[in-house]
Amino acid sequence: MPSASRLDTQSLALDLVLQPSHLVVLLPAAVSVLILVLTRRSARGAFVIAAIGGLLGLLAAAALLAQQARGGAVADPRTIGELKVGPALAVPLRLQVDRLMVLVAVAVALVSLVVQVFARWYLYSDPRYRQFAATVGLFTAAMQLVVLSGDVLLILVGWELMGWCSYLLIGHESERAKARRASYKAFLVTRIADAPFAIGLAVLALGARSTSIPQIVQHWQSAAADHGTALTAALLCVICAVAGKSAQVPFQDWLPDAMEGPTPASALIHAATMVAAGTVVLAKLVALLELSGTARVVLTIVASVSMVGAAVLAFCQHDLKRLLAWSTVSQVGLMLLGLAVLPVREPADLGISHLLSHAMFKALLFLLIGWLSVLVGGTIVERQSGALSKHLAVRWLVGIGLLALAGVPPLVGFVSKDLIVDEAARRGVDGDVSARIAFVALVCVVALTAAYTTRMWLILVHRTGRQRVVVREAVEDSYDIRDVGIVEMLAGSPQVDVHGRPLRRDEPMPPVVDDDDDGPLPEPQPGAGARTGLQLLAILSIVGGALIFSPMLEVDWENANLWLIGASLVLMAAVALLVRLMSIGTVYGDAAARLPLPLRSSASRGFDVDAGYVGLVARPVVALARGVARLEGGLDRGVQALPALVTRVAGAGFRLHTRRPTSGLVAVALGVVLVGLMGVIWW
Amino acid sequence: MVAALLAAPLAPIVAGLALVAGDRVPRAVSRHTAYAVSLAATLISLLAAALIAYDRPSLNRPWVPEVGMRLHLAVDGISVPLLLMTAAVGVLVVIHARHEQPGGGTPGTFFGCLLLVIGGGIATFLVQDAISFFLAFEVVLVPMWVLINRFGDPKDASERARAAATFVLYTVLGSTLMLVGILTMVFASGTADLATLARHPLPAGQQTVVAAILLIGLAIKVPIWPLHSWLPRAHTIAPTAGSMLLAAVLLKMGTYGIVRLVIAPLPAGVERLAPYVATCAVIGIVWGGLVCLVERSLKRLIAWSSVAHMGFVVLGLMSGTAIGLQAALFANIAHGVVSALLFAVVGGLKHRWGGDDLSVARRALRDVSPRLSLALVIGLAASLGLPGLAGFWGEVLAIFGAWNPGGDRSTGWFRLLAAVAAVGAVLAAAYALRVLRIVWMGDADGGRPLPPSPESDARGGELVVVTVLGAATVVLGVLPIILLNTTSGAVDHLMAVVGR
Amino acid sequence: MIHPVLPMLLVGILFGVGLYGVLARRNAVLVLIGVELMLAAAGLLFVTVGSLTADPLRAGQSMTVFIITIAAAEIAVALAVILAVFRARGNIDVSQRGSDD
Amino acid sequence: MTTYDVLFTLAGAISTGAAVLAVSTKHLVHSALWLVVALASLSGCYLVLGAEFVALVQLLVYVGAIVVLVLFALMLTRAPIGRSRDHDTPLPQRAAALVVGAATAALLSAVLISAFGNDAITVRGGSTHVLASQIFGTWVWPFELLSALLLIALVAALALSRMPIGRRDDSEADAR
Repeated sequence: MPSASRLDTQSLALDLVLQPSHLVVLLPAAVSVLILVLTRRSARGAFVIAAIGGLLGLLAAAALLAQQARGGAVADPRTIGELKVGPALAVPLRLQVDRLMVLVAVAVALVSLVVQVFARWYLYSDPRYRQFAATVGLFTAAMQLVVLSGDVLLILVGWELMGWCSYLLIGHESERAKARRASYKAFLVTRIADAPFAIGLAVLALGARSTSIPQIVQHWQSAAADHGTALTAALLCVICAVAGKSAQVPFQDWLPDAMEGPTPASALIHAATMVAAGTVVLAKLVALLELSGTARVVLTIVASVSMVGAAVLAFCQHDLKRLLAWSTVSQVGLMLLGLAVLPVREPADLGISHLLSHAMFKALLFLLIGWLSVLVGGTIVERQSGALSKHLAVRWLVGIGLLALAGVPPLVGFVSKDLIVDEAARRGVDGDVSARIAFVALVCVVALTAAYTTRMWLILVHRTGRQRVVVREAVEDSYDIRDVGIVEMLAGSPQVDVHGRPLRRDEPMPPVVDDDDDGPLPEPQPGAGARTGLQLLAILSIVGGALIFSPMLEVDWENANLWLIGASLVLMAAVALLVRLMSIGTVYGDAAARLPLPLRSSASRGFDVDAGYVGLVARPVVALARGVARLEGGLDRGVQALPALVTRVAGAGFRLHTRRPTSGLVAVALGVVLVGLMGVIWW
Repeated sequence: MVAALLAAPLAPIVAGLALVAGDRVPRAVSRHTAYAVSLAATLISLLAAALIAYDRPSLNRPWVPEVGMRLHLAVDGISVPLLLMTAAVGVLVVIHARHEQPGGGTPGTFFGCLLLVIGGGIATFLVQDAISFFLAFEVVLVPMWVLINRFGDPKDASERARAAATFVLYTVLGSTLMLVGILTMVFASGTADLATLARHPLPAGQQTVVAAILLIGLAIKVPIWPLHSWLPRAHTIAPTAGSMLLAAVLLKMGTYGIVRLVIAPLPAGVERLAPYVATCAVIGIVWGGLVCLVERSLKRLIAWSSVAHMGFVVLGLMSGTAIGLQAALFANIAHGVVSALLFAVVGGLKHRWGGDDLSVARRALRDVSPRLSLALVIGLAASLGLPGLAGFWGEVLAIFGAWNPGGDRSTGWFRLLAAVAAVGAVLAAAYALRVLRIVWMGDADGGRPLPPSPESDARGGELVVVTVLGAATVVLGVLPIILLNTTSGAVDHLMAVVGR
Repeated sequence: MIHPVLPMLLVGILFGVGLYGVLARRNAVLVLIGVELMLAAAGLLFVTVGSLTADPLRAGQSMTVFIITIAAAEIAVALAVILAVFRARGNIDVSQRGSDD
Repeated sequence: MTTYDVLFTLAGAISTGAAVLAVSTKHLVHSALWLVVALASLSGCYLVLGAEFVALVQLLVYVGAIVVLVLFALMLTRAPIGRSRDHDTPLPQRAAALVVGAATAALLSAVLISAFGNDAITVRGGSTHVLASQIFGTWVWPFELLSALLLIALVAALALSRMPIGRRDDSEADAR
């Protein structure tokens, strides 16, 4: 590897030892290491390192994008060198740079930078800001490693590292029991889903006698005919792990609980990186996915069910952050469908395009919710109601975010979602069953997404003629907040009005004149950097759609099905109108208030799937563990009793010998006879 | 540098004997002189080990011709990492022993016993002769017994005596079985040299019997599932330094014994017994994981976790492939470093809390002592197999190795074992996070994080030990090629010899 | 002409009965009777072999004579011992636990 | 079945029956008397086998001296005259003894019979004259030794009988 760094201006090819792809992965990791090592106490020092590192990471990603656009990027740069594990398996541990992954890398770097900057303002008074910044850095490095990895083991490394960082981020405020439980649950659920991942990757790698992804894809493409079942089994294992990490149906309940973490963390985890990692891995293996029909059907079913279920749950959530979390589950289901409905030999552009757009607007929404929660001191409907009517600065940003989420043209959300709907329709028409299921689910999701986005908008802009109860506790999002779950609030805790009188359930909360507002308090504003970041995200959410025209994404947008687009727009308008009608006359402009209370309380607990997890998995395993511990106790006592047993036997032997001479004589005579007999027999 | 070959094992052994003998002189050896002598001895042996690792000298001279025993000291790819780790852990243990000196005996005896165990370990990894291997193997027994019996947990003497007795009974049973195996092998093939033993093996039937005897003997040492109940009992009672040595040196001698005495000379025997031993190992993984879920004493929990980790090592050994063997050797070293780190941290916590019962409410370690808590997090993360730390590569490669077992082992059965091992790794995550949740995150409900209290944080000797071991865990995790490349040559040679 | 089965059978039976006598009796003298039977059986074996095979030295018969003489000496000493024991302990029960007299 | 067989069977049957009774009888003295019958019939067997001298010696020494001595011993140890149960070992032990005895008998006779085969052999008793010359020819040294043995036995028996065992009890009694 010639160390001389010659910059080939035409293709920007750098045959330096350190390629831009290395920098993209190493810079965020360097951020976390430097923060841990250099800054003892000062949050400022940590922020400086984090900001600079994030910026450089973004620049490196941009350089990589430029290189890729010019066609000069090194396709498979080396990392720590090849692992020698014997002849049966080659482990090159190389990265892999292709156009789709470079785009994802840029998106991740951008979102990570915005989150780092926002977190500085958001967690300004948090004594653990240093650990937060370091963990976000490590998180970004792990995601970049998964995105750019060309080796199955490197994917596994990035995959597990991301799970660990999400454990640390969710458990950031470990003083709160809910946060501790949420982080424990998040890591365990994803780790259980990851158990088959190692097996699936083992099957793929050992089949191809190498862990490098291009070689695996090439081997299994040629060997798919006779090893179909092995390929399907391996893909099902990978899909199980993807379902775990992307919170799809069987493993979806860890994501809403992960809202216990600080909002910038949720933004990073649920918008750009962790949940999207599943789509990235499947995009790398999309050539194999197309070969195995059963795997595609399973993926379609899992994605569709979780998409529709999550959308319904999103509509009924009482906490807006959880609404966004369930919306993420639904959107990731959409991405996975983007991969599942691909025709053979097509690259994974559809899924990745939706991933990019989702990263933009969902990060924007999460950060805005964080900002609003600081303004109004909470994210539940009661607090957030009418927040935008009071804080106009945030209004148009949230507007753009929600429109993009709903998929209103020309925003980026509409572009990527519509492409997937078109593809599903086209495949459905020419007879693909799974595409038909996908299309039906997509139609429902288009409607439901419009529903919950409109609902959220109406809550936020809700303005009532009378004054409103404004509880002004300007405090960080989660420390002193009495984050009262809906169940306690609605189901039974005594409702007390401001003057301490017990409130009867049916009579609405009496309006209290907001008279103690002595002049406008300076509304807490995120720093200039954070605001520019948000505005950048907003702009990208608007113009992002143009990306499909660029050569980086090969999407046939020309022959889009106009009729289909028109029909979906009409559907969305109708649903929005319906939600608007439902929200008239409700106290907080919440359309979901019309829904029956038991449905809403169980929806806030994710239809009690958590109790299912505990009942099905946690309790039996702990019971088995206690059984094994008792067994171990028995084994231990048995071992302790052994010496006593031996001494007892010895005592018995001694007594037998000295009891009475005559009996001894008989024994001796018998012995002699036996010896004689043996002598006779063997002689 | 043949002198280095002799210096590495003899320095600690001679110093250890001197210290133990020094106690009998009317005026017992003071703590400082004992520490100084033992630090010097371990540093010399570390230096000698480094020299040996560098230019790999060899010494081969007849010792007891009647038995065919030769003083044959040499190293190869497999024993160099173990040698370096033992010497390094030896230095760290001595530093830590100064920091946390348990009562119940004079410092001279304490340091002397530590040195003898270290010397025994180093000698075991240097020796290339079966019978002198057994001798070195046995040097470790008595000092370890003294460490457990005299310097153990001061609270209850009866438990100490019982734990020490169980330890000795188990180990002696194992050693006698091993001796029987070694002698049958040596007298059947006429030579005691490990290399030549490997080259012309015995007939298949005899191999299986001898392999069975040796495997049972060594299974007690490793420990493998049904013969493991001495380990938790010994670890709970042993002093911190004793536990670190027990985990980082004694357990490695068991697995090293399996590689040298069983896998190399008795390939056909191992191939026939592999499914049963692998099954016991995987049961050990799940069994250890489950017990850790409900274990209340922290130190016992860490002991159980090493039973689970050694299960992965044995699974790798029994898979009979190059991947499996490399995975086993890597996991072996990784477990040595990680469990030494964990025992240092947990020993420190037990020393500070005056007990290690997890059900007792304590302040969140995360805020109270940040440095110690970082070490605990690194240790537990490595034990749950987090990539980027030492534990990951061993486990993943073991599962890869077990997926396509070598020779005519039944592939279906080993694939089932690999799947169960993967589930076992999830159990590792469950109990590691249980400990983190109880100890690291504490059990406050709401309110602000607590201010750190520097006096209860790691300082001085303990900080040095914890930092070095933590750094080693991270380096092994990030750059596994350091270890895998050194062992790959010897492993390919071994597989060639075995696969013939 | 005699079938050797008969004497051999007699020898075996006598020896077995003698052994039973030794093992089944508690009185020392009766034990001695058992011993006498066993010695007699041995003598018979000697004579039988001596007379059924060419025995120029008459070894069989002279050996029997010697056995009888030794038996006499042995019984004398044995009975003397028994009487001494009887005088010391008052009974000659063989199956009593050997007290440490 | 030759005449020898018939005679030998007759004598053998008597001696076997007598031996069994000598061993199992409840009467102490009867046991000694049955021993006399057994040994006498045994000397008959010797006659059938052509060993007249041995038969006579057997009759004289064994029956005459030894059994008489045994009778004396029984009298001196005040053996009960009538049926007495206390000189037999408990049933399990007797059963065990029976088993051992039968096993020994079976083993011994099986070995001997297999050694000698079953075809009839001429009995070559031979005259006492030859026996006498042999005893005092080739066997003269054992013969002389035997006489010394008898003397020693005599002296030993005398010494034993005069040992102060009884008085030692009295001295013990005084000492207490």
